[in-house]
Amino acid sequence: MSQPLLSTHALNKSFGGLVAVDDVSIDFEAAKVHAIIGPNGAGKTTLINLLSGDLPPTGGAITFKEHDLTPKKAYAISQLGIGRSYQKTNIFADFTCLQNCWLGAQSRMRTSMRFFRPAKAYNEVRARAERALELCGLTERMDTVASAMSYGEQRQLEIGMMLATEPELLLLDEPLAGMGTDESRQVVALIKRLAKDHTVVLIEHDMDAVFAVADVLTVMVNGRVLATGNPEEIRANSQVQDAYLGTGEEEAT
Amino acid sequence: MDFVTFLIQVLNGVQYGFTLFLVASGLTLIFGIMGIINLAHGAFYMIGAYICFWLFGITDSLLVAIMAGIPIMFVFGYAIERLAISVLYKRDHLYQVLMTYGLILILNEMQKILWGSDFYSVPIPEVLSGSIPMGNQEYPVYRLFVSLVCMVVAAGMYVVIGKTKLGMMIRAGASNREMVQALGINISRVFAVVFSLGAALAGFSGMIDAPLSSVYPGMGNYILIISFVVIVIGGIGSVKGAFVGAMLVGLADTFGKVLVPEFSSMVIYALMALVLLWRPQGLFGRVT
Amino acid sequence: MSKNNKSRRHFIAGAAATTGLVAASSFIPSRFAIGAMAPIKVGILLPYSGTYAMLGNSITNAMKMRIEQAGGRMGGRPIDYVAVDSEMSVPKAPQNTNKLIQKEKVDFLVGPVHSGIAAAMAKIMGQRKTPIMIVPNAGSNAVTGPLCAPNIFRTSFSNWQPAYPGGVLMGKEGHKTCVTISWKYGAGIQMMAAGRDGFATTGGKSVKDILLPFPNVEFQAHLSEIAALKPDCVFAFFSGGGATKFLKDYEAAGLKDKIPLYGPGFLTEGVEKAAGSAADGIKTTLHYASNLDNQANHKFRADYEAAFGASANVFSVQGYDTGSLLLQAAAAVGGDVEATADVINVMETSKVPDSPRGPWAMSKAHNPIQNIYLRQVADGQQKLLGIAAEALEDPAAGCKMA
Amino acid sequence: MTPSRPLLIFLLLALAALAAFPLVGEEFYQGLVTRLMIMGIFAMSLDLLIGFTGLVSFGHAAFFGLSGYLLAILTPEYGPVSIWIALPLCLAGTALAALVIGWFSVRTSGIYFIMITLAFAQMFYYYFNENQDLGGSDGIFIFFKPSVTIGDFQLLDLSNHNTFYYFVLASLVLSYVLLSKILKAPFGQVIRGIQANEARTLALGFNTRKYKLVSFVIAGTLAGFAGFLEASHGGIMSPAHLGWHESGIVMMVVILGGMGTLYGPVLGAFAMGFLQDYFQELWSDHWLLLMGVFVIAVVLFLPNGIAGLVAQLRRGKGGDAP
Repeated sequence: MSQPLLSTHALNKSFGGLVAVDDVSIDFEAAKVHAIIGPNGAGKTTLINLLSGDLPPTGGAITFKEHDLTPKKAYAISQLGIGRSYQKTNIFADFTCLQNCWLGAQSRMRTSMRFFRPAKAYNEVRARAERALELCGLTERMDTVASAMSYGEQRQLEIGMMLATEPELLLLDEPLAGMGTDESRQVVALIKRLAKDHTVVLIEHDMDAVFAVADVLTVMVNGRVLATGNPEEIRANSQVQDAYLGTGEEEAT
Repeated sequence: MDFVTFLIQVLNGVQYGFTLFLVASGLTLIFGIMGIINLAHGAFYMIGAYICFWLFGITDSLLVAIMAGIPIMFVFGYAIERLAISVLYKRDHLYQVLMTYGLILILNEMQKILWGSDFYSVPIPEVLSGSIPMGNQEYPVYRLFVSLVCMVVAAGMYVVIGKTKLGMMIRAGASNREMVQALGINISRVFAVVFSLGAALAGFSGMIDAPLSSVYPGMGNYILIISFVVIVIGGIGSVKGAFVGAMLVGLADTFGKVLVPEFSSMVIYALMALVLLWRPQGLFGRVT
Repeated sequence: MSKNNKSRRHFIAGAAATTGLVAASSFIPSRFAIGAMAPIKVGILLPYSGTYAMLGNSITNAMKMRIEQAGGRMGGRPIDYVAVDSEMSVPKAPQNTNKLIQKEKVDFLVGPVHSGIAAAMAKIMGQRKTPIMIVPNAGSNAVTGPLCAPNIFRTSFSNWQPAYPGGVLMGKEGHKTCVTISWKYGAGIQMMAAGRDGFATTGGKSVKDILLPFPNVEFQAHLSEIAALKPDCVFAFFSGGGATKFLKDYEAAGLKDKIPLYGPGFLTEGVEKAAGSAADGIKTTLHYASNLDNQANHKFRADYEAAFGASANVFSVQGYDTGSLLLQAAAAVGGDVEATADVINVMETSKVPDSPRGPWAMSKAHNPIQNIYLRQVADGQQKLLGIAAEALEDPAAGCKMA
Repeated sequence: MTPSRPLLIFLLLALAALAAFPLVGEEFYQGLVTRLMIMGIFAMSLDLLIGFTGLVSFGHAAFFGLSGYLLAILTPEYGPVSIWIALPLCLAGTALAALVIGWFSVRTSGIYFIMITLAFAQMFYYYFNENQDLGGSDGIFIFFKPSVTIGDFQLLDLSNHNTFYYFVLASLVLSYVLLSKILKAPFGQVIRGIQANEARTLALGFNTRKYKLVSFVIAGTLAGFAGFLEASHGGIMSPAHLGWHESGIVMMVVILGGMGTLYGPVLGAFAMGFLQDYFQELWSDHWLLLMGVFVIAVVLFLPNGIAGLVAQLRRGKGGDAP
C-alpha cells in the first residue's frame, strides 16, 4: 500500500453532547476515488467539513501529505490544494458564472491584496476560470447570472468553482443531490474525467453512481467507520448489509 | 477604601447591575428569539417612565400606575411590532438598526408633544421611602426594593425559560425557526408576543426607575447604549448572559468611578473589548 | 414658519426696490434710508428640538414678548426673526452660524445655549465685524474671557458668577471642608472651580473633587464615597433631569440632613416640584430668584404666564433682557443698526434698569455686572433670602478688552 | 462595475454642475456644498464597508472625528500647519486606529460587529469628551486651515473659500476614482465575494478576516481624510463628531443614496442636507419626528436608496439589459 495522500487519525467531532464523528481513522490514497457512504446522520458531511476546515475537530488529527491540517483554517487548507463542493448549493447567486469561478481562480494568485490594476487584466486568472467553466460544462453560460440558471447547472457551477482553485484533492459532498437522471449522468461522467488526474473523496447517496465511480468505499454509521474496502468487498460485507444496504436504505434516502 | 465602604460599593454595583439587567433582558430576549436589534428599547424605557408619571398623576399610587402601565406598554409594543418591526424579519441587521433609529426619533418627539420637555418626578411610596443604616452610612430602602423586584423578575424569567414552551423556544434559538414551526407554533404570533413582552419589560424598568431617576426627555439614550454593552458582554440572546453581563458592568462602572475616575466612562467599553477578545460571541453566546 | 419666510422675502423685495429708488434720487444718504424702511434682521440660534428645547423656547418667547410689548419695532423699524434649531450640535454649529450670517445676513445674532456652540460661534464672530452676537444663556467663561470680542455680548451670566458666591457662602456658614461634585464638561468644571475658589477665600478646603462623565446620572457610588469622606458640606452643580436625580439620591442616601448641600442656582432651578422634599432647604446662589420683589419682575412674570401659560424661569429672564438690550441699542442709534460701531458703543455702556433680575450693567468684557441672590427652596418654591454678592463682575480672565 | 453610459453622462453633468457652482452660488451655499461633498466622501468610505464588504459598522464616525482631532492637535495656535505634515499624520493616525479596532472587530460578525464598532466609537467619544486639554465636551478649534506650500511658494491658499471648495471637489473625485479602482482590482473582487457569501470565499482559499481588516482600514483612513477636510472646513472638532448619532446619520446617508454604488452615498449626502433643511422649515419644533418617519419610509419603500430607485425606473422602462 502506497503512502496515503490524506489521512485522519482518531478524528472526533462533537456538538455539545452529540458525537457526530467518533474516532474515525481513514486513509485516502492518491489518484483514487474514495466514496463515503452511510445513512443520513452518519456523520459524512461533518467529516467533509472537518477535512475542509469548515469545522474544527474536537479531537484527533488530519494529515495531508506532510501537512498537519488539524489546526488549519478553511482558506489555508484550500491553499494546500484541497477543494470542496457543498451539498447545499453554495454559490454567489448574484454573480455570473465567470465571476463565480473567477474568485476561485484568483485565489491561486500569490496574493489578492492588489488594489490598482483591474482584475480583468490578470490573464492567467481568466484562463484558469475559463478552464474550470469548460470542465464543468458551463462555457456557454459564462455571462449568465448564477441565480438565473437551472438547479442542475448551479450544481455544475458548484463544482466549477472548486475546480477553478486547481485542487489536487476534491471533496465532493453529494454532487448529485436533487438531480434528474440526465443531469446525474453528466456529473458522473465529469467525476470520472476528473478522477483521471485528481484524488476524489466523494459522499453520495446514489448507490449506482457510487459503485460506478468509486475505487474504495468507506461505510459510516452513527459517526463511526463500519467498513472500508473495494466495491466488491463492501458488497460482500455482511455487517454492511445488515446495517445499511439491506434494511436501512429506504429509510436512509 | 476601608472594608465597610468597599462592601457598600459592591452593593452599589450589584444594585446598579440589577436595574441594568431589567432593561437588558428585554433587549436580549427580543434579539435571541426574533433576531431583531431594537435600538428603540431605550425609548421604550423612557415611554414607560412617562406613562408611570402620567398614571401616577391620575391614580396617586405607584403600584396602580405600574400595574396599569405594564399592559399599556404591552399593547404599545404589540402595535409597533405589527406596524413596523414585522416587516424586518427577513431583512438585514442594517435595516433593523435604521428603522429602530427612526423609531427613536419619532418616540422622542411624541414624548415632547405629549408631555413637553419639562422633567417630572414620581414620589417614592411612603412605605419604601427612607433609608436603613449600613456601616458608616445609610442605604435607601427603595433601591433595595428595586433590587428585590429585579431578583424576582430574574427568577421568574429563569422559571419561564426553564419550564415553559416559550422558554424552550428561547433555548432552541431563533436560528432554528424550522424547528419552532415544526412544533406547530404560529411564529408570527410568538414574535409579536415576545416583542411586546420586551417592550413591557423595558417600560416596567422605566416605571420602577421613575421614582429614583425622575422622568426627563432623553432618559433612554444612556441606558440603551449601556444595555447593549451588557448583552454583548453576556452573549446576545442569552438571558443568563444578560444577568452576568449586567453584574459585571454594574460593578465595573461603580469601581471605575471610585478607583479610576479619570477613565470611568471608558472602563465598561474596555471591559467589553476584553471580553470579546477572549470570546467573540460573548460570555454565554452561541457560536454561529 | 413658512408664512414668516414669505413675508421676509416680501420685505427684502420692497427694500431692494427702495434702494434703487433712493440711489437714483441720491439726495439722502442711502444707508439711513434703507434703515428706515427695511426690517431689522434678528437671527436666533437656539435648541428647539431635543432635551434642551425648553431653554430655547423660554428664551425666544420672552425675547419676542419684550419686543412686542415695546410696539414690535426696534428703533422704529420692523423686525424679522430668523430662527434656526441648533440641535445642540457642535458639528453643525459653523454651518448654522454661517447660514444666519452669510445667507440671512442678520444684523443681530442671538444664541446659543450650549457653550461648545458658543465657542464655535465666537470663533466665527471673532473673524468679522458684523453682525453683533448676543449670548442669552451659554455661560462659558471663555466667551467673555479669552474669546471676547467687540461684537460679542452676553445677557446671561458667566459660569463663574453664580458659583463663586456659593463657595463663599459655605465658608460664611462655618464650613471648613467640602466635596465638590459635577459633570465633567465645560460648565461643570468651571462652576466647580469657581465654587472651590470662593470657598478657599474663607479658608475652606475641598477634600475631593468628583467629576462624572456627562450625562451619567448613576450617582450612588459617589454618594457612598461622600458618606465615607464626611465633609462639612457638599458643593454640587447639575441641571435639569440630572439635578433632580442627584437631589433625590442625595436625600435617599440619608446625606441631606447630615451634610448640607450647596450649589449654583441651576441645581434647584425648575426642579423644585420634581425633586419635592429632596430640594427643600437647599441654599443656592443665582442671578435671579423668581420671587424677587421688584415691579419689573412682578409684571414680567404675570405677562409671561398670561402669554404662554407657563411660569417664567431664569432662561426667560435672560431672553427678556436680550430683548431689552436690543431695543435700547436700536433706539439709541435711531434704528440705524447697520452702523455697527455705534451700536457696539451703546451696548458696551448700556445699563438695564428694568430687568426682572434687578438692574444690571454691561462690563468691559461685555458680560452683565449683576447681583447674585441667595435663595432657598421651601415647600417646592424658591425663597429669596437676600443678596449673596452685589453687582458682581466676572474677572474676565484672558479678555483683552477688560 | 463600469458605469453605464447614461450614468456616466449623469456623473459628468453633476461634476460640471459642482465645478460651476462657485460662479453662481453665494458664499453660504458654497460652504454648505463644501460640507455636503465632505459628507459624500465620508459616506463613500462607509459604503466600502456596508455596501461592498458586508460589514455594518456603527462606529464609523470615530475615524472621522479622530482625524479632525489630530489636525486640531497638530495645528499651532498662531499659524497654519503644513499639509505635508498634517495630512500624512492624520491619515496614519486613523489608519492605525482602524487597524486596532478592526483587528478586534472583524473576528466578530453580524450584530456583534455592529455593537463592537459602536462600543469602540463610544470609547473614543468619551476619551475626547472628558479630555479637558482637548476642549472636553465643548470641542477644540482649528484656527487655521493647513498651508499648501513648496518651499516658500504657496501652492494653494486653502483659507480662500473658493480654493477650498475646489480642493474638496478634487478630493471627492479622487476618492471616487480611487475606490472604483480598488473595487475593480483583485482586492475588490474578494471583498465583494465576502459580502455575497463569506463562507464560500473562505473555502475558496481567501483569508477573509485579513481582507475584511484591510477593507476596514481603507474605509477608516478615507473617513479620516473626510474628517481632516471637515475639521479644516468647520474649524472646530467636538466629541459629537464621533458620537453614535453621527455614525447613524452617515449610515442613513449611505442607505438613502443607495449602498453598493459609489455615487449613491454622494447623492445621499446632498439629499439628506436638503431634507434636514426642508423638514426644519416645515415643522421647526418637531422636525425630528418628520425625519424619523422619513427614515422608516426609506427602510420600507426605498431599501436600495435613490440609486436603486433610478435603476428600477430604468429597468421598468424596459431599457437596457445588464
